[in-house]
Amino acid sequence: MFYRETGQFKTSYEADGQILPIRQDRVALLATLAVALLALPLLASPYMLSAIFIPFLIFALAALGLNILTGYAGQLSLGTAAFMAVGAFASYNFVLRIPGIPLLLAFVLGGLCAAMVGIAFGLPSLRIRGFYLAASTLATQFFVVWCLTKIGWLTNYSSSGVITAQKMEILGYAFDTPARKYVLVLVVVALMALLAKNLVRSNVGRSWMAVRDMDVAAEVIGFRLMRTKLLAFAVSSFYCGVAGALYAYAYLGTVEPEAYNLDLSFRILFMIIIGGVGSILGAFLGSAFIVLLPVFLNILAHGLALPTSVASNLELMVFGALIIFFLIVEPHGLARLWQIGKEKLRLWPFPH
Amino acid sequence: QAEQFVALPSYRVGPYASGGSGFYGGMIDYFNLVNANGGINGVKIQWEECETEYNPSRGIECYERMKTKNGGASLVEPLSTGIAYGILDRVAQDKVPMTTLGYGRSDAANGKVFPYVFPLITSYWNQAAAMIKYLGDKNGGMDKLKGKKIVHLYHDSAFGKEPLPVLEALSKQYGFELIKIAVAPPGSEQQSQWLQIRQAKPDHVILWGWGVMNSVAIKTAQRNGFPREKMLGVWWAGSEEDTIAAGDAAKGYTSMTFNTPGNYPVIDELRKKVYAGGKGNLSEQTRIGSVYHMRGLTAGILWTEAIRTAQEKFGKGKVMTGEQVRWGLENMNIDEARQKALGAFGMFPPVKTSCDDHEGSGAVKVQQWDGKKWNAITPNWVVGDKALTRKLVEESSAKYAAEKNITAACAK
Amino acid sequence: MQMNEPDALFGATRRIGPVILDLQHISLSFGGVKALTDISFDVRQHEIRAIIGPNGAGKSSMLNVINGVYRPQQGDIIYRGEHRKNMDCYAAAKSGIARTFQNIALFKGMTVLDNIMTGRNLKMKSNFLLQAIYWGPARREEIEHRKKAEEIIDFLEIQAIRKTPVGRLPYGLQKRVELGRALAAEPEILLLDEPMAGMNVEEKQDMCRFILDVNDQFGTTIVLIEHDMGVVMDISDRVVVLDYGKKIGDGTPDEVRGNQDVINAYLGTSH
Amino acid sequence: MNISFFFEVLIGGLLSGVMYALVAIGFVLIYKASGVFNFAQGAMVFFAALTCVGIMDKFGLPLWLAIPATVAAMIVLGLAIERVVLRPLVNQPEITLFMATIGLAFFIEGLAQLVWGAQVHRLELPIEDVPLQYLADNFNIIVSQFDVMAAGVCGVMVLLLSLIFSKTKVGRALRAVADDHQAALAVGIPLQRIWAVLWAVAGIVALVAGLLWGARNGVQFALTFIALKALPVLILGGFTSVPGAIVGGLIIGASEKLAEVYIGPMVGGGIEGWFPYVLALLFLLVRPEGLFGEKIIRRI
Amino acid sequence: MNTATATTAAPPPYLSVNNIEVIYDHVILVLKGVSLQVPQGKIVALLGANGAGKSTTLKTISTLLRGERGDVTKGEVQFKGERVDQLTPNELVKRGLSQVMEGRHCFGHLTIEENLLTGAYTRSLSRAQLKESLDKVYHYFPRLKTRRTSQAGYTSGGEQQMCAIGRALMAKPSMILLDEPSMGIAPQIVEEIFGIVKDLNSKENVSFLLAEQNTMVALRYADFGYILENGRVVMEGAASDLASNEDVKEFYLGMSGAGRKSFRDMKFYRRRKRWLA
Ligand SMILES: Nc1ncnc2c1ncn2[C@@H]1O[C@H](COP(=O)(O)OP(=O)(O)OP(=O)(O)O)[C@@H](O)[C@H]1O
Ligand SMILES: Nc1ncnc2c1ncn2[C@@H]1O[C@H](COP(=O)(O)OP(=O)(O)OP(=O)(O)O)[C@@H](O)[C@H]1O
Ligand SMILES: [Mg+2]
Ligand SMILES: [Mg+2]
Repeated sequence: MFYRETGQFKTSYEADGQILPIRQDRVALLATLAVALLALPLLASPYMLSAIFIPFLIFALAALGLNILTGYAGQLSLGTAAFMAVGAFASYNFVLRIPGIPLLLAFVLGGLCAAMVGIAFGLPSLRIRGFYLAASTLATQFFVVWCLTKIGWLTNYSSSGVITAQKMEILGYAFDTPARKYVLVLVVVALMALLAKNLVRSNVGRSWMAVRDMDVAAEVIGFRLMRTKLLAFAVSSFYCGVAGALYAYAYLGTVEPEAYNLDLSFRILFMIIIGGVGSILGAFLGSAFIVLLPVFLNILAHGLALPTSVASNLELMVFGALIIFFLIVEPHGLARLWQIGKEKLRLWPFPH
Repeated sequence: QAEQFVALPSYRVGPYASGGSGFYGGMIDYFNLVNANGGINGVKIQWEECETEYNPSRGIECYERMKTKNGGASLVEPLSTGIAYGILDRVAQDKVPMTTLGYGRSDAANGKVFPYVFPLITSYWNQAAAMIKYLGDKNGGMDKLKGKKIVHLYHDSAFGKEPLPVLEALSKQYGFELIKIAVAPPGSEQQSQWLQIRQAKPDHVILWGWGVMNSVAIKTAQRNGFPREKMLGVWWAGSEEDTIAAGDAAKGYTSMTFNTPGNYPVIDELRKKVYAGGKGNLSEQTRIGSVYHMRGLTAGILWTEAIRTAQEKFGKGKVMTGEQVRWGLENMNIDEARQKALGAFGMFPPVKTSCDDHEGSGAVKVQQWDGKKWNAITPNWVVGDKALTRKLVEESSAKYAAEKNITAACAK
Repeated sequence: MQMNEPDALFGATRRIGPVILDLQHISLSFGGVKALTDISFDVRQHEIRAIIGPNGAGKSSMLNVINGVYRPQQGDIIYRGEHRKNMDCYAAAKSGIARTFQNIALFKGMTVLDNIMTGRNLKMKSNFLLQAIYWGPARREEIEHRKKAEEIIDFLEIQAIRKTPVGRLPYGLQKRVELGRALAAEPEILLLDEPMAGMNVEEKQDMCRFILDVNDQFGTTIVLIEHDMGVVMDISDRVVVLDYGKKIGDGTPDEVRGNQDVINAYLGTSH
Repeated sequence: MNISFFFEVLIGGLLSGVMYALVAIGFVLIYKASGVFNFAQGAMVFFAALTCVGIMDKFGLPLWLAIPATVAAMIVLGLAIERVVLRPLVNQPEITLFMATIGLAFFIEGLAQLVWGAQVHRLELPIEDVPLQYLADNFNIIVSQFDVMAAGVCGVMVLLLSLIFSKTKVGRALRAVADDHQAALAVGIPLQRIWAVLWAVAGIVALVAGLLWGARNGVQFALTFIALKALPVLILGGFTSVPGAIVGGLIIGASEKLAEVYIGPMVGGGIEGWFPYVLALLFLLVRPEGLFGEKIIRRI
Repeated sequence: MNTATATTAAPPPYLSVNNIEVIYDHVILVLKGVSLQVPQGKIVALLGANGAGKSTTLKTISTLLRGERGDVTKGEVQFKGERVDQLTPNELVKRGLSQVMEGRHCFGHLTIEENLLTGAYTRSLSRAQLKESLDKVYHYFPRLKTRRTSQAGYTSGGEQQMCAIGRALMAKPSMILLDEPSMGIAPQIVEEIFGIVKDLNSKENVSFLLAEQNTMVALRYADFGYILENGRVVMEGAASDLASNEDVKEFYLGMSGAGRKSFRDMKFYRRRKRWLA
């Protein structure tokens, strides 16, 4: 009974087109944001901030990027980490080689570099579809990491190909504590999530979904496949690129190209599938799931006092089993579960 | 009673589980032994493991979770380059000393720039230098290297590229031809590389490999008729895991190591006091004394010695803080006499650290696989051109300091 | 739009204009299969032109040729006086040809409203950066087009399912949504491929009314494929009959009904 | 250019390609049967090989007894997967099924190491991995006799499976299933049983691949990675074709080796990681469904 | 109609659906207690507007609902006196119950002939018997024969519909669920299809449950009819009774008192009068 939209009538299309048409949702979101931005940096422990919230947000951003490509535009990609790597290494080089460049600008430029790589590797998607395309995107993954290890200039000729992210400073203000880093990441991610939400609910988003659902029909209606797909690749890679830069700057610090390996690509993919393909909220839920579950299982296994090798393997098995379980319960991911939950609440206490 | 808490972000699943379980098993076994013997001046060691899956992101989470536990972790060893990089800045901030035994940044040997990082015993650069030294000796003197062909067959990643500056400099100095051949990770297929090697007819092949790449290299060498005796692996290519997987092909294969294979009183004691009581960490007792296990034991010894050293300065029988342990790590002196007392004489080279030298040794041995086990084939510890590596350390750490705005200075 | 008011309809007069689309000697084959053989016919402005014929006669293929999904091996298409060898999808859409499909081709993951909005994409001008910020022109544009889409939704009486993902709708409603999507483009020519398949009489009546109203109200030219002879004979101005890829009849409904070839090939004796 | 060296590289590549094909066939089987891209194939290869040596080590059984025992284990695994994972996911989007196989991969990997431990094992097959003396002496070309045997095994398997698919009604039913789960159910194809059988067969194929690769590289976790080598083979040959897997394997194997030897040195080497993928990608631009894959029908 | 067995006593229901309730996606309640019976050897028509739940009812019977995330939360289905709602579709087909799904669902990559052959999957037939069955289908649908080697994905809509019906016939069922068989089919073929239905019904005693929008034809051929509205049965009766019912005439047959009205003359949108809701 407490989740009702009764009495809330939309008097204009503008109101109806809002991101969250129901007042309760709006209030809840704003409250969450306020807590995340104001309370958490003060209250949460540095551990929570630097080991949970920061990676959670960064991965959510990358998942958002992948979701644009896979969830909205329907192009399954296994090369997310490569785009992240491009973003990170490009940002590093911008900061290194253009003295005094504002950090955020470097991130944006890094993202743009990733977008360009994305466009280049997106070109084949005009002809190749489905799993054929997915497997082909591995080319991106391996090629980009290979380039980063081979081309010394990109890593400033460091002997081992490792880069060290420069200090984060914006307008003279150093983002060096977990809380500060967290706030920076949060603001970037929240803003970019908003932009993404805007995109997917406007014509661009519809063009992506149309191409995803039925590309021939989309063409007949007047969407141009090439432009639409490449734009999806570009925007998605941009998001991943920025996420990759944040991953390097706000999380890892010192990075080798290997940090952006296939494993990472897969983790991001899990996030969107567990969270919900084609849902902005899903990227966040999925990221939370993938970041938190292993930690949770790990703590649980400790509590059971199992021998560590048994515990570790059990952890992995439970993780795999849970993925399957969630897919069976709801193939459309946590975001859909959430939605169904709300629909049920709306009907509650009457079953139907 | 207070206990000295240390953090073990370990990995026991996934591709590197075999190494991880041996190494951390060794560390834990040693801690159990120390505790069974009454601890370090009465202070027991308390540890916690956290599964990282060798994944930097999870490793960082583990580190962050453990670092504040039980009054704060005073030591950490991730045994993974990626994780070590990920917590490199953090350990300095949190004042939790990190050891990286035989991996990680070679330039971290400079304690002025990396006060909290300890690439103990030997780094990649010193190893590479020692390899060339060994090959020179084997050929009858460094001058005999002139005109020889040495293949550097390497894992195409940061790890494999790390020794290149040293090898290149030495190749110039001694006039041998260095042929670099990369193997795309993970390296489960190397036919083309070995055909290239066969074509080049080198005198030696340095195998700078990791994981499955090693056994495949050995196997493929056999398939192509390349003598295993001419192969010299890094210490990450010199464990039972590498040779057993390669089967009979591995007979005669040589590799570097910083542990002399063999039996030691400390291992006997371990069997008696730990394994006999069912508290052993390895599930298969056959692996006791294996390369990874012994490397773990070594790490355990170094840690306890560092804590002991710190206690001597800051108060015996007290729990040391991370800062204090750091001091201990920086002022260790495990000479032969101390090794004897520990029942580990010759198990690893003598270690003497200082602010300038967080590595403390740089000496290694060469071992050979006889089909069943490893045997040391250099009676003495081999040390390469340390002046050269020192120069590289200085240069590289200076660059890092510049990028990070660090003023190099010894910590107090 | 007040099409629900009958008075508005009585007043409208239908004026058939000049030829707007002329197809000349179109031949199309797939490998060995000859889908269309030398077919010529024209479509006049404002008229309702039906294409009928037995299954596999090539009706859908004909529509696909008109809007550029298939490229005929031979023949000419003259659209609004312009000669072309073949159309391409985008150009066709751009120049005002919209269509519905026999096997519903809605975007299954999207809501009814979004599906209809996609029909307006060619009319939307703001670039993606503006859309990302969703401020100023982009927002105004979105709202303006939303209004149009809502008009269509009202017109087709599908208000209640506005926010339902189309994949969940029953077949008949999906057909209606598809019509809505085509209408949203405000097309000059509307190609309808069996819009009434899977509907009962009552729903067909509604659909006919929609089609007639669109035709009256906007002067939209309509090319219609339908197997329900009642519908075809009642609402079309002229009918083309195809059989095995050949044209076997062309004319007013009455002419076609009387054509012996057509009776043999398609209508059978019962009509 | 040295001609005999060229041939050596070529032959070595072709034989490696056969080894890739061995893994690719497992993928094809599953894809054919359900349109699922089975990410767990690598894990199954690992699981099979590890179970086999595990049985030998723990119970001291000889190889010829361990193999049937492992076959039984793989069959049980196949049945369990069908019952627990696939049956509830009938008619779901491909990406969901794909994801489920990823979860499965984790589960199997954890299970394998939980049961058999994490250490590396050796596996000796009766045939040794040494050069064929005859060729080495007379032509100075080195070809391992092990590879020749592997090629033989692979050939037999391809032949057998192709026959099953082309000559039985099951083959046709499988293609039907891959097209449309619902319709396949509606005509009475016993989806569940077919899936169970196919996964069991894929498990046995994984065992063969696991034994051969395990004998070559040691039985260790890294066996799961060879799936990455099989993917380009798969996209080049077409996801749905068993002969495609072997042809794709030969092409990929030969060209990747030639590229590494002749192009690699120019760009710093190590190109084997991405070269096959780029090659397959370029190839797909010409034929988007691979060499022998079913043409993707896009029609409205 | 099978006159030999026709007696005044109602034959035991061959297929009976008892009070089923179906929910899609855990929240969308679609069937709200539907009950219906199909006696052996009869043709029963299921009528109703778009979205009434006809297809859902048929899918519930054939247990194909599971694949669409639908759940049967209440009620049961009996076929030949046996409860079948827990069986797999394969077992149902073996027991003689086949479904032709709405929207064709041909196997796009298989040729028409291969599509038909998969239809006989559950029967183990000799080559000759198979050929015979095929010929029978080709006899019913000559158009299919000319297209037999084309991939179904590339055939026309009507051809696919014929293929789907033919495929179900290949299983030689004793009861067929037909979902909108006439959709997209040219008029004289529609007649033929219903002719086939009648033919199978009278010659081979096959029972039919057909969901059909072409009410006129459906009621002409059926023995009995149910009208579904919003997931409930709102009317049932002998086909002839339904055909003469004024409401049915008005809404489903498009006839007012004065006979059939031209589609062009419909000046109003229907203000739907409903029995319920
Ligand atoms: N997979 C599904 N998920 C959610 N809702 C569904 C699904 N399939 C059908 N529905 C809903 O169930 C209701 C009944 O659908 P059904 O397809 O059974 O109708 P129908 O009577 O066959 O209509 P039509 O004549 O148009 O085929 C519809 O309101 C539809 O929205
Ligand atoms: N893309 C294609 N590839 C191969 N054959 C095709 C293709 N499209 C259509 N055909 C064939 O061309 C013929 C005409 O098909 P079309 O779809 O135009 O028929 P139709 O008149 O619309 O029939 P229906 O009333 O059954 O929909 C059919 O025999 C069909 O098999
Ligand atoms: Mg058609
Ligand atoms: Mg229906």
